[in-house]
Amino acid sequence: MLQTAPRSKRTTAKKAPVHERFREAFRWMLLARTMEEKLVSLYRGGHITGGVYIGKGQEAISVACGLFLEKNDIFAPLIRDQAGRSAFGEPLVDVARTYLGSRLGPMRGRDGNIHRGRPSDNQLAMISHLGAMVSATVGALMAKRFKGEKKFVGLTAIGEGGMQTGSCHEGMNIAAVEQVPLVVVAFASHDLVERAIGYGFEGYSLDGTDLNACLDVIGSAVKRARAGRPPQLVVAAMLRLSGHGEHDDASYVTDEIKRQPFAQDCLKLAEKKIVDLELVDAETLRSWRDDAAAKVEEAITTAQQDPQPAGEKEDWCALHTRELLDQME
Amino acid sequence: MLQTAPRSKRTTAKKAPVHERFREAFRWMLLARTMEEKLVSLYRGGHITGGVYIGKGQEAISVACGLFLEKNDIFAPLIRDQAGRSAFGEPLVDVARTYLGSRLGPMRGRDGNIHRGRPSDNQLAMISHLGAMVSATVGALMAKRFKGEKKFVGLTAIGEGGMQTGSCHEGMNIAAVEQVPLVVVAFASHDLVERAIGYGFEGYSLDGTDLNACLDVIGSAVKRARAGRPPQLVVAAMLRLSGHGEHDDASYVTDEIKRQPFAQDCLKLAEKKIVDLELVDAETLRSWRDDAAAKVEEAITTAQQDPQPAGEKEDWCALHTRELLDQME
Amino acid sequence: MSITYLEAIREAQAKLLREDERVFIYGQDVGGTFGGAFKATKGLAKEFPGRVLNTPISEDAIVGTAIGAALNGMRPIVEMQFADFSSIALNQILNHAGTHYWRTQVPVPITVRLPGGGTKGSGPFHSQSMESIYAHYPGLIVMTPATVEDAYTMLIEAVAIDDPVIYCEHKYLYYHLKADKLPEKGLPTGRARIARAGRDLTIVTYSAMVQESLSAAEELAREGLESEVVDLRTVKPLDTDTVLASVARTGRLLCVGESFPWGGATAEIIARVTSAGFHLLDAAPVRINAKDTPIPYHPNLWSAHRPSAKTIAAKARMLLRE
Amino acid sequence: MSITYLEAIREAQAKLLREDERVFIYGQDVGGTFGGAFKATKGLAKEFPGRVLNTPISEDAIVGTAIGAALNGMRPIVEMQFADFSSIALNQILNHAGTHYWRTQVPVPITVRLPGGGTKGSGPFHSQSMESIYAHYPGLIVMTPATVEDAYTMLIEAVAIDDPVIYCEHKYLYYHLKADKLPEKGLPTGRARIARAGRDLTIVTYSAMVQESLSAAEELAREGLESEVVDLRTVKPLDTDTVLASVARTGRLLCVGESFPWGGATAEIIARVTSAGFHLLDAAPVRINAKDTPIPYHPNLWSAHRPSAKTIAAKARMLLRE
Ligand SMILES: Cc1ncc(C[n+]2csc(CCOP(=O)(O)OP(=O)(O)O)c2C)c(N)n1
Ligand SMILES: Cc1ncc(C[n+]2csc(CCOP(=O)(O)OP(=O)(O)O)c2C)c(N)n1
Ligand SMILES: [Mg+2]
Ligand SMILES: [Mg+2]
Repeated sequence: MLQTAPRSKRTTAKKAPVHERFREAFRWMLLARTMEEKLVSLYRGGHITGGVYIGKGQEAISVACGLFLEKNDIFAPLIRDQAGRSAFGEPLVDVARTYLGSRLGPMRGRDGNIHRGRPSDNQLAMISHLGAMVSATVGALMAKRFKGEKKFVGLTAIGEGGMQTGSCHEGMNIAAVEQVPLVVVAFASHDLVERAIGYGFEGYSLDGTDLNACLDVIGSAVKRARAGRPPQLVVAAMLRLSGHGEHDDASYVTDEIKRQPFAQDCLKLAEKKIVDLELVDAETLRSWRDDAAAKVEEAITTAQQDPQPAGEKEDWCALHTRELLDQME
Repeated sequence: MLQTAPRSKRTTAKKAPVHERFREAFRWMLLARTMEEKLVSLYRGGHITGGVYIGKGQEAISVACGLFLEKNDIFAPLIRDQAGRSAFGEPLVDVARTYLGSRLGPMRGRDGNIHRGRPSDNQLAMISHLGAMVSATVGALMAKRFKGEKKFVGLTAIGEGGMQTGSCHEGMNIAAVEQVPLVVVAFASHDLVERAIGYGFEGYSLDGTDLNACLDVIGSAVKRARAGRPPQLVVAAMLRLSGHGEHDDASYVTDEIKRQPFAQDCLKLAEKKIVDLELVDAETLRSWRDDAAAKVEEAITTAQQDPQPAGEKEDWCALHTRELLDQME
Repeated sequence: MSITYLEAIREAQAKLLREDERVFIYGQDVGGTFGGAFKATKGLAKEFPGRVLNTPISEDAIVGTAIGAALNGMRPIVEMQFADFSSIALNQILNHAGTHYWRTQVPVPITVRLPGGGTKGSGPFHSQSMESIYAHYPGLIVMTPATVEDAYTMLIEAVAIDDPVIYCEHKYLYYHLKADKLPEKGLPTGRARIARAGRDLTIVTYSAMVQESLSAAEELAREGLESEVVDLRTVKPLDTDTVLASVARTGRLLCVGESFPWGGATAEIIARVTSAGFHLLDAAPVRINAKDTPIPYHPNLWSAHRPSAKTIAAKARMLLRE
Repeated sequence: MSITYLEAIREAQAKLLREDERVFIYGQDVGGTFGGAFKATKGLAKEFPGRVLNTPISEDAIVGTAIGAALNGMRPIVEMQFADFSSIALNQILNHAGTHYWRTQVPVPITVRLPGGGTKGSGPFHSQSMESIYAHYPGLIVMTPATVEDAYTMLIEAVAIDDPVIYCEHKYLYYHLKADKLPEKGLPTGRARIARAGRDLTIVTYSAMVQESLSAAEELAREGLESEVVDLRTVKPLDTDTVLASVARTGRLLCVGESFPWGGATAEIIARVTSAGFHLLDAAPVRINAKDTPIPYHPNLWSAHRPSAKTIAAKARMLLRE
């Protein structure tokens, strides 16, 4: 069942028809990049507590993760999924509020940075432990099946590091056992797609720097899952163009690696395509950029003016069933 | 790197030359079967506390697991590895003593049944949690490499159920990362050999009812690992010819399954081959049987006369460094 | 009619499946004819097709899946084959289920059934009592039913609760305990029960140790010593008030638990009573736990490893002499 | 010269690698130029080629591998990237390493380094103190060094010990604590240290809470209240004698821990002191722990969640008023 689509090279991709959602996708990528650059600058200025973890270089694949999902689908994004989160419908202010610890954000200062979500809106809130979200996504899909819903899918992202966890393995295996409509998208510089066959997934690999390929392959994986095919694994090769977090200068990435094709910046490549193929004019492109900057500015400003949580006022109750709170003192 | 040797069918195997260690292997199988039948009868008679877990139907593959290992190799047997354990050198009295809770056994009544081993003699003592022994075997091999030993291998067994554990996944993956000379033998009725490729193992599948095939394939996997090839995965198809434990009557195994070729009794098949090919005469065969019965009798009798542990006399110290024992009272 | 602790668990699950379509059962072999390692789900798969699901041997993913399903409106009941194997699911339980409500305001109504506690011949990996690990972490309810009635009503209650519940069922009680019939309703969750009234000494305990303590109490009663036995029912929340009220009556506290001696429920009870009710105590509090080694396989060792009516009574006598 | 707690850990590992060929270091990114998430192994891979090994993200297998290596003569030091991720390795630690010696008589000399404890902005999954879970189970030594000197000597000692050692290093102390030089030898393992002498009250604590308690003690001293601060150093074994001796001097006990409030080290200390030294106490024992919720991300919440010099001092005043 393994479908190892040959990595779509940029040359061929140029000739492939431009995906109908290319422009839309590009705008989400732009928004994500702009937002994350802003977060980095806030971090450098000492305005963010804890880490900042960005998806620079992974926006093409990430946006494709969010773009083809409907409101009722399940999305379990991971560390580097700003673009996908936005495309799926996460309000930008959620990002700002979570990073800045606002009391009004979805995590209300209790959790930070990438550890956010709105599970009631089908955006699962990742825990740090890599791999753990795979089975949670499977469970969400099983629930939908129990409830008689139709035509839904779930998508979760994982890095190649995360794929080595037992949790990811068990989650993928259980997806195959339950034959739920799951798409697993792996951000990986190695070709881990061979794992698909061992799990009974359908597998694809692709060039994660090529937005068109990302849209094609992930779009079709989502479609296949929705149509009732076995679980899908998409492995996208690309290089993270930043450190693990902003505390990490990524000095371990050698110049030789940086010269590799997979080390190119997907956003620049997408923009080049827009320009080369005259998909939009320079004026529009500029307005998109301005728009992204304005949205980011607004989100950040809002979050900066929000109230911060305070220890004395906090509700220290980890249970929904308040009356079951253990009275310790 | 996946080498899916076609399942050696019995017909072809008949024609294949008889493995030079066929007779020796058969005797270990016979010993294991005899021992386990005795254990079952003791269990039924109420003489064994806890469970009895036997390897009926898996002796061919199990014996091959133990037979090609040298004293200095590492063997991490699992639940149904009586034949392999004996072939590797476990004294039969260890089995009896552990099942009967003797104070003189390797576990001295502290642990029972299959949870036994002599780690100092390179027989790891399994914990129940499936998959956990894979990485432990990897670690043992890394230690040997650190110490400059040469030409060693490690072998561990796992069921198809156990292969779904995260622990097994992590362990196999880490074996590939470290390129240790590990052989993983999976007792499975499905063909899980495709997993090999995803881990970078070399993989083989075979008919686990066919002793000759087991000796050929596992023998050569051990040889390849020893020679520095990547880790090896051997998947042997067969049916467990008993319940999970003796408390389980295996009533869920349908007659249809029982009629399948993989449901045949490897011991009977091996014996048939011995008879058909006149590998030994009837007299010798009978003497082997008698010898096995005598050995079992002796082991059981010894263990039955052994002292049992007593709570008041027990050394309740879980630490080797006695002076670090927490003085709780 | 007579119904065992194990049957009560099965009946509770049958009732839940019958009355609440959000409920499903998820675990290794639960849907087979065997009905799980202990037959606690026997027949349920047939009676409720598609709602009693076998899983691979993947405890982490089993709980992860249950979490995802619970977030989407279901009420999964997870069966661990043995409590001891929940060590593999620990991360999902503590760090995913346990943190979820506080982090997101969305609760995770899963119930994880842990067949735990020692029985003879079960050894180090099929005997553990893990309540103290789960109770230590925030966000979980930890139930430890000690009677057939509680086994039944508390499991029903567990599924009704919006928060994750660790339901510690004791394997030793499976067949040993019997009741005439199952009650409609039990005490509220979080409320301890006076299992036996007495004026001389308070024994606070839970799960299988309630039975041992009651036996000890009877033995002591024959000597004229009247012990009050408090069955905590849930170790988290822990009903400090009921415990304190009892200690106020007796002036003496003995805590009995089956898990390992460092930390855990008995330490927690003593810490609470001595902090909040120091003046109520006429003597130093005492605890008995299992020994600080793995749980032994051999029956001789096992019965010495765990507290028993005999050792409880002996400690009680010492305490009463003080 | 001035050396931090983190540097002491690095130095100890360098010394161990230098002097004992059985030692190797095993963990995520430990061998990269980064030197692990906190640079505790920075430069070691270069200095000791082949002995500082990067692993996949596979905590279970990392510890399993270490166990196998230890059984074959090595002395692995495992670095967890954060203590919180050891939840994935818990089964190997508790059920494999922890049971091994008792089951087989063959010890498992592994050291597992757990960078734990809260720092601001780290949130629920990068802040945990897990000593109480590991101490609850048999077969493990649990170290909780609170000073630069102890960080150094205890890590060296950990590797020398034949049993598995959980070495809980506190991330908050990494840069905050400095010493002039590293000692040759520390106190014996298992011996608590009187970090500050005082006659009015005994504060028993460990890890980063030693510093908070010392600050509280200074604050109290300015008010004329003299606290004795006992640094446990290892929570298992727990040096009851030293604690009791201190309580005998002061008559008052305050226990301070950073982990969750149910069970755990503070409950254990109170249980021991009240059981063995009831008559020594002039007032009810008191404890302070973190709150019973996940550890919050926001600095405002985090600093309210954990005990601090201020809240410790406040509790101490209350206790002294009794
Ligand atoms: C179980 C677990 N162990 C360790 C970590 C710490 N950690 C966070 S991100 C990361 C690297 C992840 O690598 P990969 O999955 O390839 O994703 P990338 O960061 O490259 O996008 C690690 C080790 C974790 N989150 N979970
Ligand atoms: C992690 C874990 N979960 C559950 C169990 C309980 N258990 C013991 S044997 C077994 C079935 C094993 O199946 P398989 O690996 O196929 O081996 P087989 O018994 O078929 O030989 C299970 C579930 C266990 N030992 N470990
Ligand atoms: Mg990566
Ligand atoms: Mg099987």
